[in-house]
Amino acid sequence: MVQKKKIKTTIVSQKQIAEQVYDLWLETRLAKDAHPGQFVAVYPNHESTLLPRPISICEVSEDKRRLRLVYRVAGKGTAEFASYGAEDSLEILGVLGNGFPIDKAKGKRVFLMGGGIGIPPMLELAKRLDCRKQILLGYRDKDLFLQEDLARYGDVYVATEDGSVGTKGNVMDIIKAHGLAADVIMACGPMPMLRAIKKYAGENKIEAYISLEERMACGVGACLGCVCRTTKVDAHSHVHNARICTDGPVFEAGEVDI
Amino acid sequence: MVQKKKIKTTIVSQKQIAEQVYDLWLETRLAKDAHPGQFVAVYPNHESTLLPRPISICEVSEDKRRLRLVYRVAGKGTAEFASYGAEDSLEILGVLGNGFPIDKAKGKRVFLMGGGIGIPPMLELAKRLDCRKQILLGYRDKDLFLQEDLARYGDVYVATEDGSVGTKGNVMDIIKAHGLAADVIMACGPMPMLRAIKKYAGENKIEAYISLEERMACGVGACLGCVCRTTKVDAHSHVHNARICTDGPVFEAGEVDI
Amino acid sequence: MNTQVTIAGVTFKNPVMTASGTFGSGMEYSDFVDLNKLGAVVTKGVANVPWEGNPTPRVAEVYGGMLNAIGLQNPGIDVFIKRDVPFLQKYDTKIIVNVCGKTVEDYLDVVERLGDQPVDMLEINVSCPNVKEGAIAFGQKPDSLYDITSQIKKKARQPVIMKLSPNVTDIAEMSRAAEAAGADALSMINTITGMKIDIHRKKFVLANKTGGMSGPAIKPVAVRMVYQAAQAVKIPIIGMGGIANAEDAIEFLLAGASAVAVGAMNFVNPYTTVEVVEGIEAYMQRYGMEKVTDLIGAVEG
Amino acid sequence: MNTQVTIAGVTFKNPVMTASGTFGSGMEYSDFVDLNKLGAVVTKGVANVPWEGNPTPRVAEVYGGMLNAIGLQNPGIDVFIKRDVPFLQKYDTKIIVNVCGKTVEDYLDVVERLGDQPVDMLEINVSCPNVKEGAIAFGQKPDSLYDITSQIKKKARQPVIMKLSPNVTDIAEMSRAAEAAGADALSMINTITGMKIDIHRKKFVLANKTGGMSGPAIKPVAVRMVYQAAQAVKIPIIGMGGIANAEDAIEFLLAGASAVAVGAMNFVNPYTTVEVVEGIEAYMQRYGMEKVTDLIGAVEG
Ligand SMILES: Cc1cc2nc3c(=O)[nH]c(=O)nc-3n(C[C@H](O)[C@H](O)[C@H](O)COP(=O)(O)OP(=O)(O)OC[C@H]3O[C@@H](n4cnc5c(N)ncnc54)[C@H](O)[C@@H]3O)c2cc1C
Ligand SMILES: Cc1cc2nc3c(=O)[nH]c(=O)nc-3n(C[C@H](O)[C@H](O)[C@H](O)COP(=O)(O)OP(=O)(O)OC[C@H]3O[C@@H](n4cnc5c(N)ncnc54)[C@H](O)[C@@H]3O)c2cc1C
Ligand SMILES: Cc1cc2nc3c(=O)[nH]c(=O)nc-3n(C[C@H](O)[C@H](O)[C@H](O)COP(=O)(O)O)c2cc1C
Ligand SMILES: Cc1cc2nc3c(=O)[nH]c(=O)nc-3n(C[C@H](O)[C@H](O)[C@H](O)COP(=O)(O)O)c2cc1C
Ligand code: FES
Ligand code: FES
Repeated sequence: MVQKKKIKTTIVSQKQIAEQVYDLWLETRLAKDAHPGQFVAVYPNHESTLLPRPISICEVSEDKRRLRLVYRVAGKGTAEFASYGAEDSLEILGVLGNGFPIDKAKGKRVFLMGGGIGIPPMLELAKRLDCRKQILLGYRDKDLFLQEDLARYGDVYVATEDGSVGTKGNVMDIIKAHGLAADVIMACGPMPMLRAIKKYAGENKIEAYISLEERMACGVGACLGCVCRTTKVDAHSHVHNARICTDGPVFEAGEVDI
Repeated sequence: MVQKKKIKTTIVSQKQIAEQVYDLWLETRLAKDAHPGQFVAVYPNHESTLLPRPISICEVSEDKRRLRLVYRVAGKGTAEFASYGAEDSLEILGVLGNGFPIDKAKGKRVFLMGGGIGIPPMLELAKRLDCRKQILLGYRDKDLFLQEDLARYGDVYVATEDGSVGTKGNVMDIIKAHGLAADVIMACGPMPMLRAIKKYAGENKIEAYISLEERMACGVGACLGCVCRTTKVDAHSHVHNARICTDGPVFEAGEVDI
Repeated sequence: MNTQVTIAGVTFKNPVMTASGTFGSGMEYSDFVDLNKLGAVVTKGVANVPWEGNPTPRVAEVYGGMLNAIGLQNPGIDVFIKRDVPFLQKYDTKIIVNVCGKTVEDYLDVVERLGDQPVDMLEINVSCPNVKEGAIAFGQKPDSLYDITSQIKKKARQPVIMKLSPNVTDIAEMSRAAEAAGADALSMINTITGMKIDIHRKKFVLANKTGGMSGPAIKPVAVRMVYQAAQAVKIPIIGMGGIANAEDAIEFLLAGASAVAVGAMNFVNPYTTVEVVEGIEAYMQRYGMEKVTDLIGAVEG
Repeated sequence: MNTQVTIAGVTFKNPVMTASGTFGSGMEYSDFVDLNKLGAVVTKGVANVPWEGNPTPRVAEVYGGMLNAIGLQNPGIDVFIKRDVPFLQKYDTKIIVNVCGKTVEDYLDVVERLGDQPVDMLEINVSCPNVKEGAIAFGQKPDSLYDITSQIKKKARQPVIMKLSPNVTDIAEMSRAAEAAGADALSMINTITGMKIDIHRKKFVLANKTGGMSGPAIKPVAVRMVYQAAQAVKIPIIGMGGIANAEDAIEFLLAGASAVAVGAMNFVNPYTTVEVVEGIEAYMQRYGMEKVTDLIGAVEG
């Protein structure tokens, strides 16, 4: 396993790409080892907000020297990040978590499903998967982001909650509306979406890999803050708890009790 | 009385003028009402250090739109201030305190005595006093600052603790060494210096005005953090305590029990 | 939109007050804040005679807050009645006088003197960690608290708020003791005892060695105590401890406070009190709330 | 320059440890820190059987710190002995095992199982605010603390550190009770109970409602308690609470701690422990100090 590090990075560029959604490129040697589905933890500089913010890896530059993060301003930490521009620096801890199991998709029909701010990790995943990719994206409204980037790597289908673009509804409605099918699902998004995917995958006997979220403190598996219920006794904890930051964030849907 | 305000100011320029000593010009409308001996309270931007730092007014620009502060890096707050440059902003509260009683010096022979980081307030004072000014400055060593600015407004005498420049010793030694005399003293500096001045003034029946320091929280007279012992019962507190931030920082030496 | 709250029969135009000892008697902050906009001004603690307080340094900064060991310096009730009460009467705000003492008799003396004064409520400080005698001792044992509260209630002509100390094992037990003794309301928290050492001089930063900690750093402890107290008693609670903005104030209301007070943050931003008033209104507007009282204790759990 | 400290006969290469529950059993942080450089690794609390802990969210951020309500999730003593002890044995550092339980018997069970293990000391957590049964109840009453301490001392083959709660009225009294019952050392402080409410969802941020507060925000309270305890007892004290750097650690030593532990700040800066070790050395060098023990309790007052 690659050693985790906390290092200072320099912002290469940052721009807003949708309401409250920012697109950030960082120059960092952590990029070299970054896998889709993994994340970094970004430290606010403000001294009142000490804990690092977990943000998924959205994209790795071709030269593997830069990381792209796409995030929504949700509170004090992300608002601070959004205030920075090129040349400013940010400390990050990474790379963290397990990432999506790319080999499981080889030669299969795959759904990449992203809901809202769960869409960003789908980009690097789409780039690395070598198979037929159907990319299902759910947004609130017509304020889309990243769908053009994703369209370069597969067939993109969009759903919006208000029906202003694509299918009205969520990513599950896309499957119905277009009569799509797949052998493997890889997904990230809000909990109701992940629950629906788990159910769908179970009913259709499809392998599904979902990326979970939880409040974190350490990001490295030490504090036991970020657990999720597992269906089996977990190897590390010996109770029904896995640590999302180290055992996840990506889990086989059947393993977790969500 | 002029109303106190907390406002955002912009740094016009900052440079280092001696070891750990910084010379800062701020653009602010508070400059208009600033008197020598008064101070402003400068707020760190870091959220771990919430209290404002009291810093004396060193100089007011001719157009009364800028304030000069000269300060020594003593801890976290001043270290933060020293990290800023032109265009950065700082919040300040001001103007605070009473200032030196300029009218008391009119036509008299005056000692302006500054020791160490007590020297800065002597500059604006020297500019405004209309009388014969003997300016006695005490430094640790030959790393002098502000003595050239001051030389434009009176006769400057220097003492250094290590004897590397001027009289060896402190400002009191200058009086002896040069056989100087005065009718009024206005002084700012470390407590041992102020005690010596109080004693000297008492023995020689000279009016002396000294500027005191104490840890502050509010800066406006509300918290009662910054008191000094007074010889008479103070009008506000009805005990032997005056508030340095509002009743001072300048006191007639005989009024305070130091 | 109705921002009024009523505590023990006294109606405040809004639930935002000043925390005792951080606002003088309002005079010093009237440069910054229109006192007419505040629910109440709570004055610095006053005793029966003038107190000198502790030696300096009396204040120290700590991460996200400060320590103070003022030691309740005050000019005594005579001067207070002559100077501070008339000053505050000029404003359209409620007056709450914070009372301190070394013995029960000291407290009773002040409470009696205030009986015919135009002050709206009395806040009894039995929780100052910075004076050796009296004060906090009354606030750390349920039976002492019960005793002093009932004696004060017998003498007081105005409703009585007992100001409780956070330096206790069980705030619910203390709250119940004060309620049982007849307190009309509680306020909490006073400062948490802390210490700072200068590692280069190897000396205590405060002359008093320990001081009371306040500011944003203590807020989670204060919110927890307000919640626990609100679960334990029926009388209203005035919440304080680290309030810096309207969000913080609303957190206290949701936890069960009927009103809130701003303390150390006045020093950091002298406009805090009024910004809290305006921020609460903006929040009510945003969520279409009609009465601020709907927030009190409204956390779901 | 000698950075060694000896506590209850155990000699540590330096006075810097990890605070229980913030460092796992060292494995997770061995990516960042050379465990050989630490005075000791103090492990996450372990019970006689596996514990699931509390529901999530278990952590929340607060100003200058955090709340946690992990609820002592642990794999139980069997797994611990098989996996964590052998892992730590590979390093040249002392091993202190933190022990938790719901009943006195639970604690005794773990203490007995550890009797023949190569661990250097036991730290008994009677101060976790996040579990309903046991734990903190033992740490908030002097007689319960006395009782559990003496029972554990009878069974323990290693020196016993009692880890005290800050959620008490009088830390000196608690310290004396533990000392009288035979504790070999004390550690303090565990977390201070706090609460955070999400004002937009009107819900507690933590599933457990309350959580234990840690981080820089609590340091002044911790330093004060260490000082008060050190004045009250003769046994050594391990100090913790908000230590972020060597200056903070030295403050605890001056207040009377014989060693210090770094907790929540590991999450903020995983290199903190080693930076504290190096910073203490730099301070000793700067002031020409030969023994780190000269710092212990050396504040002048
Ligand atoms: C593995 C993982 C990957 C993520 N990837 C992304 C991403 O690519 N883009 C994106 O916009 N968001 C992502 N999130 C969510 C993101 O971490 C939160 O939105 C962010 O931490 C909010 O911080 P804040 O300071 O703005 O909010 P505040 O509410 O001020 O944060 C307070 C505390 O709560 C934590 N917190 C708040 N919301 C969340 C949340 N949803 N999940 C975890 N912790 C939270 C913060 O980290 C902080 O410790 C991810 C979360 C996880 C767990
Ligand atoms: C009326 C007045 C005028 C002053 N004018 C000047 C000046 O012109 N130039 C200058 O260099 N210094 C001046 N000082 C001293 C200056 O305020 C302190 O050096 C500064 O506050 C240190 O802050 P810090 O964050 O760097 O140190 P820290 O030690 O990190 O500060 C911690 C806390 O202690 C307070 N503090 C520390 N030292 C002092 C001190 N000596 N006096 C008052 N509070 C202190 C800080 O304000 C802060 O609240 C003045 C002080 C007073 C009271
Ligand atoms: C400088 C200072 C002086 C105080 N004086 C008093 C006092 O006289 N009486 C009292 O009951 N509380 C006093 N307090 C406590 C505050 O009223 C308040 O309870 C506490 O500071 C917590 O609130 P905060 O964190 O908003 O400051 C004082 C606090 C400070 C900081
Ligand atoms: C996430 C977390 C888990 C903890 N678990 C334990 C534990 O299992 N046993 C224990 O005695 N203390 C536990 N603690 C308390 C710490 O050991 C320490 O006493 C406290 O956090 C104060 O130190 P700090 O401010 O440096 O974190 C835990 C603290 C945190 C933050
Ligand atoms: S965040 Fe600490 S274990 Fe996952
Ligand atoms: S600093 Fe508050 S009274 Fe002077």
